[in-house]
Amino acid sequence: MQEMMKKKAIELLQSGEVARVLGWKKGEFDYDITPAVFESAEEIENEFIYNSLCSPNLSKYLVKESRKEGKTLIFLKPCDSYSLSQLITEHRVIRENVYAVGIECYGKTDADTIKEKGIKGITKITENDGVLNIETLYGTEKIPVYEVLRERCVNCKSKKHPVYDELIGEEGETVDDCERFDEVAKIEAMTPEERFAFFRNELSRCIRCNACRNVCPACTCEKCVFDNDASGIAQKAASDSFEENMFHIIRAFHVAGRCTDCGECSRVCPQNIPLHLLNRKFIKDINELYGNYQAGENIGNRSPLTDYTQSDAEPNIVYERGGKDNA
Amino acid sequence: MQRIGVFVCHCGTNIAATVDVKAVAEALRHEPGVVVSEEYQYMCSEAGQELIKNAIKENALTGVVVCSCSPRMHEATFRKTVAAAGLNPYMLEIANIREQVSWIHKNIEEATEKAIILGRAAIAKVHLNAPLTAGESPVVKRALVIGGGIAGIQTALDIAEAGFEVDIVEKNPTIGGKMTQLDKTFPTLDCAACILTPKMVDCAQNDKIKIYSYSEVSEVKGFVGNFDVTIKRKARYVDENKCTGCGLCTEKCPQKKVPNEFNLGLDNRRAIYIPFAQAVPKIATIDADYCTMLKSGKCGVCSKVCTVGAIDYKQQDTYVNEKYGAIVVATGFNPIKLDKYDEFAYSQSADVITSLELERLMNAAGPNGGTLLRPSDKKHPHRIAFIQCVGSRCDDGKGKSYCSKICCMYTAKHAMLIREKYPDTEVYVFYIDVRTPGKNFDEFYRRAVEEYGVNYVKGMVGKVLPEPDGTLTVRASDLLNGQQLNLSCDLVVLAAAIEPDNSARPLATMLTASMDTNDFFTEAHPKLRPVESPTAGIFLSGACQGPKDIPETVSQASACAAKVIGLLAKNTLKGNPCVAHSNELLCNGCSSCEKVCPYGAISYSDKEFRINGKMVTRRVASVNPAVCQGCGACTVACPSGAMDLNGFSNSQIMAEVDAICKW
Amino acid sequence: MLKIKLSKLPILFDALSDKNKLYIPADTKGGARFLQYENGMTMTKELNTVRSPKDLFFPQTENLMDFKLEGKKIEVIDTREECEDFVIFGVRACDVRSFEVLDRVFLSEPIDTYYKNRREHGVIVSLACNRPEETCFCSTFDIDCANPEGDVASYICGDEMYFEPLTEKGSELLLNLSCLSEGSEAPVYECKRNIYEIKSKLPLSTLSAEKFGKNMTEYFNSDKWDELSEACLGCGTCTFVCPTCQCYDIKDFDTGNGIKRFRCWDSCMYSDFTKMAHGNPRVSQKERFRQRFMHKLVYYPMNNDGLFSCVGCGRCLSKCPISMNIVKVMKKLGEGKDE
Amino acid sequence: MQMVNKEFKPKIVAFCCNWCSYAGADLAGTNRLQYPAEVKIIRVPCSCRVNPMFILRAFQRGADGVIICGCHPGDCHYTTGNYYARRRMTLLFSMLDFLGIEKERTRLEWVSAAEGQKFASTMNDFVKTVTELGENKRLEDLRCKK
Repeated sequence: MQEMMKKKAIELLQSGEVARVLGWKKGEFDYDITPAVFESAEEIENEFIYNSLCSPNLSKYLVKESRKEGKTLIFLKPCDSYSLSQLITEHRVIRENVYAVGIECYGKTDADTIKEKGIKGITKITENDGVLNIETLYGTEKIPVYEVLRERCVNCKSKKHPVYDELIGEEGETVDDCERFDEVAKIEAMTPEERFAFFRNELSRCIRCNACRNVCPACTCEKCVFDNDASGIAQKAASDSFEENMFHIIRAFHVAGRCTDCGECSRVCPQNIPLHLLNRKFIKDINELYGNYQAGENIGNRSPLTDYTQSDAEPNIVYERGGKDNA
Repeated sequence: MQRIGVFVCHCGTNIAATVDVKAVAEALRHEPGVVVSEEYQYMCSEAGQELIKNAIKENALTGVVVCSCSPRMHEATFRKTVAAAGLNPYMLEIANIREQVSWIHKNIEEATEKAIILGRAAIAKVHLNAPLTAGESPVVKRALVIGGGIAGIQTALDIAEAGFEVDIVEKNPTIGGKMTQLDKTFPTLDCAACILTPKMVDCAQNDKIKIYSYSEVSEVKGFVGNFDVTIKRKARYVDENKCTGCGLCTEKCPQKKVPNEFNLGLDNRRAIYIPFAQAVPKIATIDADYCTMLKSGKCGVCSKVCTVGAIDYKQQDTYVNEKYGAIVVATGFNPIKLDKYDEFAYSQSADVITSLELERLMNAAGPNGGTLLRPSDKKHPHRIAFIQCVGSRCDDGKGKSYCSKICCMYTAKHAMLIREKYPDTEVYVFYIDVRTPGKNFDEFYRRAVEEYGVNYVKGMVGKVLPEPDGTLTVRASDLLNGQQLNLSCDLVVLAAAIEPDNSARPLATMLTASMDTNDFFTEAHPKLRPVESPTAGIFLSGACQGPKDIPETVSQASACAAKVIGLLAKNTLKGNPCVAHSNELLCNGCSSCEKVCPYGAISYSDKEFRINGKMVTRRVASVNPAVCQGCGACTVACPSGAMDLNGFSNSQIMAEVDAICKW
Repeated sequence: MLKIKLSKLPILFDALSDKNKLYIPADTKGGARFLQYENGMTMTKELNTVRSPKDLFFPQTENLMDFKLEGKKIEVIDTREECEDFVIFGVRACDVRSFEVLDRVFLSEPIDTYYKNRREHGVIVSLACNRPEETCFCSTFDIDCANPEGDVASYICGDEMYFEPLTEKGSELLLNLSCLSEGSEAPVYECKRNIYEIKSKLPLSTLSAEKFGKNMTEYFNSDKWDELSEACLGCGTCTFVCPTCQCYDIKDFDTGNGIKRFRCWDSCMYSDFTKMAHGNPRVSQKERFRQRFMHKLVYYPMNNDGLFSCVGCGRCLSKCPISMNIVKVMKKLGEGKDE
Repeated sequence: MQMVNKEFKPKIVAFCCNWCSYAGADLAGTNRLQYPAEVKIIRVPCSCRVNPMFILRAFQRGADGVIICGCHPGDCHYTTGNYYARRRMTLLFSMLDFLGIEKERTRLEWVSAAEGQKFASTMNDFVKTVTELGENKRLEDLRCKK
């Protein structure tokens, strides 16, 4: 796979079809892969990498890159392709300046997920036939990739690419029996007290580093309301329970109907807050109340929050459904 | 920092009886920014207003808060007052301490406390008020009417009558619309052509009216008072200026097998044709789908016979650009297609026809010269069944959920006319309900039943079965007598539901005028603004807004004209300054706001900005203040807060929230 | 040298927390973190906490003063209180060094009294790193994770923990703790030997900071910053997990009844960092990114006798969402430079 | 169920659209229909002007309940505003509920200009509900406490 991608990238760079290539670059330890812009065949030969550790979603970088002279080649995993499609819909990425190459993906892992298994002091990771061979300061471990997949990959929603110019590998299908809403449903079934306690525990860890927002392909505002002193709600403090609630509710609301559920927010959170649950809650509600809707599925789709029907549910549906009552 | 004056009104005892107005004035005097705080018996009185004006001048106030009755009552009054003292009228806020305080609370302490809080909220808001000026835009004194049926004709004539220029765009070769195809009209039974054709001729002869026939609107830009419209003039291959309408070509054309749409395909016409004798304009048109010359380059008969040389096989579509101050939509209706109603055998038997087809069959200019004969064997029908509500009032998804409104009456008319002309013919009408609300309508229906002996059967028809002997068996239930009927008929007439013309939807998109789920245009208010679209400058005439009969259509058409005249009579339009505006430096160009704008007031353009010393091109939204009505839907759709609303800005509303919550 | 069985640690914690507030690194859902000790809490097995212990001297958000508003009257309220004594237990060598970095900023004139107040009341019990990880590079900055500094140094040797007071404050802390008993130097020596052995195998053990702390203009103008910063998201993760980042912002929060003037951590990665009336002197992410590393590797050591403001704890290595970090920056910038 | 505190007076913010609900509130006043003074109305042009930020802001500043009133669906002065408001508020309320914040603290009601009675009874009912819930503790900002 990696070799085919390198070949394609070099071919298109050399033919002048594209001016640069967005891909992943090797790091210090095999796992610390960085998104990178490659401008020469040499760089690609030496530094380009693609494997089960290439987690970052590159699509957001196109907001900047697609405004540069010449085309940008981007490699897209299926979920990244949804993000790109949504970005094109919102005119944030200039489609004509993008050469999108869809690549197949069987799920990604990363250092955090591996380390959660108690594997520490990693010095080398190699991958063979879906099994990771991990050398550490304290011994060698073998672990199949599927055992260390991130949640978003375990509950992969689709292996399809809504937008691409070319595919490397097989085009997949949407995953119909995806269980991504199970966790949301589980929380919905709790009592309000339990839900409050659950989210207090999660959100109180927030350090307002803004990584979730800054990595989010739906959060591409030129200036975020929370950074804009003139908005009246700019905030930096992470002192009080309210600030985190406000930030995360409003952020989830702003991306509601636009979030493609790529899961980057939860991946980057240094405090392991399952932020995707908020976005998924909105997606689940939208599906249940307004019909199934997958942001990014088609370019030009109208987000459910900029749409309506006369017979939409009234908000009191919230009072009537879900959750246990106060016992 | 603003210099704010607070003026607390007693409203006689209306407020003062339950609110300690002196305490309110005293408490508000200590709010930051307040430099004067007074109370008075009646602030809205001459003397009260004088007090405000003097205070503004003496204290160099920059903002005013009046604690009084509802702003819906006296906001306009006090805006004028502050304006008279040289303040911008939008530097005023009103705290409603009558309707929201004194009139609903009994406890003086509680009421006074609430009045103070509402006063603080108004002060907090006025701190953030900015002077607003309503923009003005000129009005192009010309109207466009889209659709040349009776609705469009009436509107155009009325507008022209008032002295304004008006253009009619009609997609067909002639104006006149559906009414030209009708035989007689209810409830007076006068002939449609007799009352319509004079109006068509009036249009043609009125020098204020210009008719673009065989034309369509292809692009609409601009906004109320200043629309820029592109009209596509479809090639008719006949020079309009030369053709005299003599009709020689239409007689000589060798292509005779073209279904005649005017008679709904019940007979044929030539490839070059004039739809009917009274067509306006009376100009021939070549049907490119059938013309041998246009298709194969061999023929040219019409060109040879034309004495004025009007035939031009090389004609192309042309585009005309015009500016208009107002646009009237009069796109009308069509009967629905009946291909989903096989139970009535419409597609299987030539003798199952629609009511409109019946109109043609009975019309003197129709295929049978006015004699009612069955289409299949040209025999006189002895028993006719009318089936009502075919596709109307349906909740099965096949038809329309609404009542088509006109069918009950025209069916009574048909039944009556048939019984009068052919007393030996039995007429049955199968109905769900008979709906006859209208002047002389019920009387008309009762005459059909009582004088003309039409058999009305309450019950729906389950099936129409074509029999080998050429008759049609109508299977129906007679609900009132509780029995099943098997009626052998010679002709079955279906009252097909009507729906908006299919050109309406794309037009609505061009006009950014909203539509309901049935593709009828929505009115600005269902009761109080029935002939205006919510989109400023777009008006609705006739059945494009909902099913209507002729009298209703004509009255709406005239009402619509009155609204258009009212607009065109103005030289400039003064906008509402409380409109949305986009902070271009914050705008992402994502189009969310545009999608929720009911008025199409938001547009996008690529603009260059100098950001950190570099020139950057960005797609940004801008709001046309002449079109925006200030609802604020866009402000919430905008994640970056680039969209804000004058007079109700995010920070103003949050300041009110803060003030209310802090006590 | 004093010692205690690991299984008896709770007794020590209870004794310490009787007298002072005690903070120990404990596990949470978001990784290990210094938490105030409560009976029953156990120490994490993780090498280090996600957030550094600097929070305890320099909290993320801290109220500086209040203004009470009533009508047009404004009253200023001093909200400062004398800090209680507290103990931070289990601080790694790298983090201990970070306090020195912070001290040089906050305790130089003009002294930051808020910081000083906490710093004076804190006792640091450090802990040697038996199992350093690949992200560790404290030795680059001459920090010895086998010989941590602090008021008391501690070592885990087998099933025992050893304590060595290094300062007066430290000796005082260990006085009269009956759960501790005398122990010999040997196990500690063995423990250190093991640590050195692993340290030598650490992938970053050869990383050198020799080339930094000088050549300011050259590094500032390096053409490598573009490439290094291109993927940076501009989030504050690296700065907020960093034990030495000390930038803060002061803001007023309008409570409706008055103003709370607070300071909170700022991040040089943020677009509004050092924003002034005229705008921001660092207009692009590249410049903000460069600021962070120039500060750690060049400006700070130039102003502080060669002391780097990085301690090699490796937090940013494991937490950066796009895996860009100071090690990559040092290697890239140092390319082709001999010394 | 917590004990109803007799002394507790909730703070209620009511956002009312200018064309229907604000007029409905005026009518309630004209007809002298009583509802508790705890309700304070903020006039907005349309229910679609209500930003979720305003609602959270109100809770932050100490509100115990927030109610949004607009024209009945189909009657919006701006044709479609309340349809957008309905979707936004439905999703927002659902999210607050998901976070364990008492769902009874937020409400959306349609009140026409003719429904003074409905306005008053809605407010009476809402104040009663919120009073029973007690003080808003789950979305408060301690800094804003007096």
